[in-house]
Amino acid sequence: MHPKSCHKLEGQNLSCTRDDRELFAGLGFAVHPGQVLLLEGNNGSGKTSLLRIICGFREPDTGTVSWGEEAIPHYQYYSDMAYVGHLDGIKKELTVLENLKLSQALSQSGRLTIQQALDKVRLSGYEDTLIQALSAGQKRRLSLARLLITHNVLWILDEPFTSLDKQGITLMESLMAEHCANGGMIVMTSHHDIDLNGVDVQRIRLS
Amino acid sequence: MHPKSCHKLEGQNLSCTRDDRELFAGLGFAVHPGQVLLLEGNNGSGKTSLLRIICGFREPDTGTVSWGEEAIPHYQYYSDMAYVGHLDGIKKELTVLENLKLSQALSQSGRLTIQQALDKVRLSGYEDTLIQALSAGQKRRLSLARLLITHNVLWILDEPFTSLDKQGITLMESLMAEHCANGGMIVMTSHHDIDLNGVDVQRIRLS
Amino acid sequence: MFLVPDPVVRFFHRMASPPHFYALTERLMPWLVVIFLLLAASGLYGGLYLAPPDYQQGDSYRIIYIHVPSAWMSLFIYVVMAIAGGIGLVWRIKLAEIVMISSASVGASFTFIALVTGSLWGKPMWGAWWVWDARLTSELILLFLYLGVIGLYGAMDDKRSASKAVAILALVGVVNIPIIHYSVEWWNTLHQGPTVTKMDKPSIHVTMLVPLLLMALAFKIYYLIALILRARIELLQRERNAQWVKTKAVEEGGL
Amino acid sequence: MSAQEFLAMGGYGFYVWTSYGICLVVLVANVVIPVIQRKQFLRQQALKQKRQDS
Amino acid sequence: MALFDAFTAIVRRDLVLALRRRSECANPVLFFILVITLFPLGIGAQPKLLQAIAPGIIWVSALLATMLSLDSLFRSDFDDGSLEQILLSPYPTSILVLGKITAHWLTTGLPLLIVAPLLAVFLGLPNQSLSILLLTLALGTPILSLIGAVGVALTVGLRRGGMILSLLVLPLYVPVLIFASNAVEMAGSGLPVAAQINILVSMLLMALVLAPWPTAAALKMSINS
Amino acid sequence: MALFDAFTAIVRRDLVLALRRRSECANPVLFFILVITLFPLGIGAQPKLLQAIAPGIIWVSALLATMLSLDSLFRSDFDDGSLEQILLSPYPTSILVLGKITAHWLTTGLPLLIVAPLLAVFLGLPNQSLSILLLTLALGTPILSLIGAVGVALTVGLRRGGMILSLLVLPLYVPVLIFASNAVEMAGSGLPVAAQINILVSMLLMALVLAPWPTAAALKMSINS
Ligand code: HEM
Ligand SMILES: Nc1ncnc2c1ncn2[C@@H]1O[C@H](COP(=O)(O)OP(=O)(O)OP(=O)(O)O)[C@@H](O)[C@H]1O
Ligand SMILES: Nc1ncnc2c1ncn2[C@@H]1O[C@H](COP(=O)(O)OP(=O)(O)OP(=O)(O)O)[C@@H](O)[C@H]1O
Ligand SMILES: [Mg+2]
Ligand SMILES: [Mg+2]
Repeated sequence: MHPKSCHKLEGQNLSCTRDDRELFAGLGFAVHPGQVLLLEGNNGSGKTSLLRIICGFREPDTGTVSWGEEAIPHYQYYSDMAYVGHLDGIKKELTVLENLKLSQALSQSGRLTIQQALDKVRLSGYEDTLIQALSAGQKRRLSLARLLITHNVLWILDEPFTSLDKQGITLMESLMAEHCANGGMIVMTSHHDIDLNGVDVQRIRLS
Repeated sequence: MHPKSCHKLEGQNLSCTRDDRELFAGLGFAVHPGQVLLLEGNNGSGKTSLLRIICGFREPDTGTVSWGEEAIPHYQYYSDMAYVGHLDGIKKELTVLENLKLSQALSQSGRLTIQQALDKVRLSGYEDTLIQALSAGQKRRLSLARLLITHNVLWILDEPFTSLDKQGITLMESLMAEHCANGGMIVMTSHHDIDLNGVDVQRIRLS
Repeated sequence: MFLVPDPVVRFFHRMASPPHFYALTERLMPWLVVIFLLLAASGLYGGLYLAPPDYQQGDSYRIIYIHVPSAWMSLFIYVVMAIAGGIGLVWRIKLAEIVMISSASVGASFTFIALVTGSLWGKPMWGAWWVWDARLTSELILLFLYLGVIGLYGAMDDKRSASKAVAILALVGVVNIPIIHYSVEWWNTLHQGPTVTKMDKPSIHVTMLVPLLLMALAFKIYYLIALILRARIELLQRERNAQWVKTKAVEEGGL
Repeated sequence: MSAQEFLAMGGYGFYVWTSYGICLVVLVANVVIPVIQRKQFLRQQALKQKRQDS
Repeated sequence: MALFDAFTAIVRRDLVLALRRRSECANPVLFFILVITLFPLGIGAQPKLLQAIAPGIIWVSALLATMLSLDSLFRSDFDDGSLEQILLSPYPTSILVLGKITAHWLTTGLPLLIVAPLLAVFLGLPNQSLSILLLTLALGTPILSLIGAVGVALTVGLRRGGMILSLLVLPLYVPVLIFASNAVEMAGSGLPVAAQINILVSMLLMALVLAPWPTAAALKMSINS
Repeated sequence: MALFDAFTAIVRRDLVLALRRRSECANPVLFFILVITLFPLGIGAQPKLLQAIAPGIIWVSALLATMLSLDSLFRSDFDDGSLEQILLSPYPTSILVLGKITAHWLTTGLPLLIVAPLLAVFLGLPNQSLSILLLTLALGTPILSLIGAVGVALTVGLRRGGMILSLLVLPLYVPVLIFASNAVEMAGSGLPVAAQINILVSMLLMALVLAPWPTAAALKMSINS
C-alpha cells in the first residue's frame, strides 16, 4: 500500500534558538514505519518550531533532518509527507469539494477517494458548502480529510485535536492508528493525552 | 468587591439561523452571581454564534439578552463584562506590558495590578517581550491576564483552554473558581471537561 | 559547489570567519584612514586651488570633484552589493551577506550626495534645480532601490532570512545599473555625456582630471572604511551569543 | 588669490560650498553613527552579561 | 478624565505601533514621492507641461497615498480581534475611533505636508502657490482621513476590502480634490483663493463632527458576521 | 502530465476565487478608471493639456492599478496557510507560482486591456496611437505581473507589506513605463516605434523565464519565520 514506507525520518543534533533563547539543542530522533513521535512540552517550549524545521520551512541552527538517508528538502520527501499546522491551508471562498480537489492536484492521490474521506470525517453532505460557513471544528475535520485523500507516508500534525469535539477526537485517534497499521508514520504535538491502541509511540519532552 | 454583582444575565427565547439552518430556537437561560453557564455541543452546533449574540456583536433572530433587567447593549453591560474569543485581541507589535496597559485604559481597573496578574498566569519576566515572540499558549495566557486586570463581573469565554498546557488548564480552572467565589459569572464553551470545585455549573447542550 | 573547487570555498569560509575578519579590520583601519586623508587632501587642494576655472562654467564646475566621484560610487556600490548578495545566496557565506547589507546605507548616502550636488550644480548651469531627464531620474530611482533594500532589511526580524530577501532584491534590481549608465547615450538629455570615462581620450584637461581621479580613489577608500565600520556592528549583532563577542563586550563595554 | 576670493568662487560660492558642506556632513555621519552604535551595543551586551551573572 | 485617558491611550498606541512597524510609518510618504516621480517619467521631460499639471499631480498623489494607507487603519485591529475589544469598551466608540483617525493623520497626512514643498519645487510649481498648496494640504488631508475612515469601517469585514474601498471613498474625495487643486492653480496665476479655502475649512469642521458616528456604526456592523 | 495538471489546477483555482470574490476581480480595472477620471478633475478641463499627457496618465494608472492588485497575489494564501501547502507540493514551486501569476494577469492585466480604448478616447488620445497603446499594454502588463510577483513574494511575510512593496516594485517598473509611454507618444506624432516594442518583447521574455525563480525562492524565505 505504501510502496516507499521503508523510508525512515531521522533528526540528528538539531538545535534551534529564538531571540537568544535556546529552545532545544543536540536533539536527535528516528521514526520508523508504524511509529508515532509525540512531542510534548509546556507552552512555548518549541514544539511548533521543531515541526516547522521537520517540514523544511525553517533551517535548524545546527543539525539535519533526513528522509531515506538523504537530507531534506528533496523531491521524494515532499511527495511522501503531509502537514497540518496551526493554519488550515484551506480557502474560505471555495467549497469543501473544490478544496479537496485542489489538494489532490497538488499531490498524488492517496488511499481514499474524496467521498470516502468525507464520510470518514463526517462531513458528507457538506460537499458544496463554502468553507466560511463551517464552524471551527468542521474546518479542522476538513483539513484532516486532506490527509486521507493524498499519497503520504509521513503525517506531521501540530495539535490536531484543537477545536474537535469528543467524537472528533476519537475519530482522529482511530485514523491515526489505522495509518500506522498501514506502515505510516506520524510526528505530532498535543496537549491532550492520546490513546492509540497497539501503536508504538515515542515521546520527546521539550522544556 | 463586585458592587454591581446583583445584576444577572438573562436570555429569553433566543434563536439563530445561519444559511437556512436553525442552530437553536427558543433558547432561554439565566445566570446569577457565582454561577457558570457552560455551553456544550458538537462542532458546528452554534456555541460561538450564541456567545457572539450574548456579547452584542450579532443580533439574535428572535429574543433578547438582558443584563440587570435591561436589554443589551447598554453602557452598564459593557463596563461589567469581558470577552475572550477565538481571536486574542492583542497587538503583535506591542509588548506584553503595553498591551495590558491599553486594556486598562479602555476599561476600568480590576482586582489585580498588572504585575500580580502576570504572576498569576506565569508570564512575569515577559513584560517587555513583543507578543510576536510568544508561543500559541503564551498568547492565550496573556489574554486571560486581561480578565484579571480590568473591572468585570461577567466573563464570556470561547474555548478558553485552547493551546494551554496542563498546568495552564489547572490554573485557568482555579481562576474561574475564584472569580465565581467573588460573585462573578461566567459563560463559556469548552470541549474539555471542566473541573470547578464547589461552583454552580449550568449546562446547555446545543445540537 | 558550482564549478568552484572545494579548497577555494573552504579558504573563503575560513577567511570569512567572524572573529578573524573582525581582528583583521581592526589592524587595517588606521592605514585606511591615513590613505584616505592623504588622497582627499591632495585631491581637494588640486581641485579647489590649483585647477583653473572652467572657461564656460567658471568656478561652479568645482562641484565636479564630489559630484562625479559620488555618482560613480553610487553605481559601483550597488554592483558590489548585488555581487555580494549573489555570493551570499549561493555559498551561504555570512560575511558576504554582511558586506551586502552594510553597503546599502553607504551607497544610499553616495546616491544622495550625487543627487544633491548635481542639483546644486544644475541651478547655475541649467537654471533649474531639477529636470526630469533620463540620467537624473534614473539616479533618483537608484536611491529608491537603495531605500527599498534598507527598508526590506529593516522590516524583517529574522536577519538570516532578511539577508536572503535583500540579496534577491539586489540581484533583480541590478538591471537598472546599465540603464543609468547608458541613459545619456540612449536619450538626448541635458546632462553631460561621458567625458572622463571615454577610455581613449578623456575630453577634460589634465589639471582638472588628476584631482578628480584622486577624489575618486579617496571615495573608494572611504567606502571601505564606512563598510568596515558598519559590517562590524552587523557582525557583533548577529554573533551576540558567541564567546568572542561576549569577551569583547566585557573588554570594551566600559564596565 | 585672497581668502575672500577663494570663498566667493567667482560668484558660485553658495552652490559650491553647500555641496561640499552637505557632502561632508553625510560622510561624517556615515562614520560616526556606526561608531556610536557599536559603543552602545557593546555596553548593552556587557550590561546583559552582568545581569545574567548576578 | 477617564474618557480622555482612553482617547490618548488609543492615539499613543497607534503611534507606537506605527513606530514599531517602521516601514509602515514612512510608506505613504514614500508612495507619494514615488507616484510623483512616475509622472514625469511617463509624460517625458517637458518643464512647461509639468508645471501646468503640477497642482493636479500633487493633489491626486496625496489622495492616492492617503487612500492606500487607509486599509491599515482598522485592518490589523480587525484581524487580531482588537477591534472587538475596542467595541466592548464602555466608552463611546466614536471617541475611540476619533483617536485612531488622529493617529492615522499624524502618521500619514503630516509627513505628506512636510515633503510637499520639495516635490513642488521639483515639478516647478511657482513660488507664490507653494504656501497655498501647503494650506490646502493641511486642511485637506485630515478630511481625507476622516472620510476614509467611514469607508474602511464599512469594508473592513470584507475579506478583500482594499479595492472596493477605493470605489467607495474616491467619489467622496472628489470635492476636496477639486477645491484644493483649483485653489493652488488660481494662486499660481495670482488670483484670490479665499472662497476655496473657506469651503475646505467648513468641510473639515463638518467631517470632524460628523464622520466618527457613521464610522463607529459601520464598525459595529462589520464585526457582526 | 501531472505537472501540467497541477499548473492548470492552480490557475483554475485562482480564477474561481477571483470570481467568488467578485469585487476583487472588478477592482483593479475600476481603480484604473477612477484614477484616470481624477486627473481631469485635478488638472481642470483643458483638452490640449489632457491630450498631451494622455499616454503618460494611462500608463501610470495601469502601473498603479497592477501594483495595488499585487498584494492579493499571495497574501490570502499566506494568511490561511495555503502557501505552506503549495510549497510542500512535490512539484517545482516556480511552475506553480507561474500558474498563480498567469491567473493574476488574466484577472487584472486583461481587463485593463479591454477598457483602455474607452479611456483613451475619453482623454482624447489620437487614433493612430490607440493600437500602439493596446500593444504596449498587452506586452507590458504581463511584465508588471511577473516582476511584481517577486516583490510580493519578498514582502508577504511582513506584517505590513502593503506599502514597502511599492518601494520595491516601482523602481523595477520604471523601464516598462518609460519605453511603453514613449512608444505611445511617438506613435501619436507618427514616428516609428519598432525599437521600443522590441525592447518590451525582450523584457517580457526575460521576465517570463527569470521571474518565477526568485519568486519561488522568496516565498520559501517568507514562510520561514
Ligand atoms: C541632480 C542632478 C544630477 C544627477 C542626479 C546626476 C547624476 C550623475 C550620475 C549618476 C553620473 C555618473 C554616470 C556614470 O558614471 O555613468 C554623473 C556624472 C557626471 N555628471 Fe551629473 N548629475 C546631475 C547634475 C549634473 C550637472 C548639473 C552637471 C554639470 C553641468 C553634471 C556633470 C556631470 C559630469 C561631468 C559627469 C561625469 C560624466 C562621465 O564622464 O562619466 N551632472 N552625474
Ligand atoms: N516569531 C518568533 N520570533 C521569536 N521568537 C518566537 C517566535 N515564535 C515563537 N517564538 C518563541 O519560541 C518559543 C517556542 O515557540 P513555539 O511556538 O515553538 O512553542 P510551542 O511549543 O509550539 O508552544 P505552544 O504549546 O504554546 O504552541 C516561545 O518561547 C516563543 O517565545
Ligand atoms: N459566517 C458564517 N456564515 C454562515 N454560516 C456560518 C458562519 N459561521 C458559522 N456558520 C455555521 O453556523 C454553525 C455554527 O457555527 P459556530 O461557529 O457557532 O459553531 P460552534 O458550536 O462554535 O462549533 P465549533 O465547536 O466547531 O467551534 C455551523 O454549522 C456553521 O456551518
Ligand atoms: Mg505551538
Ligand atoms: Mg466555535
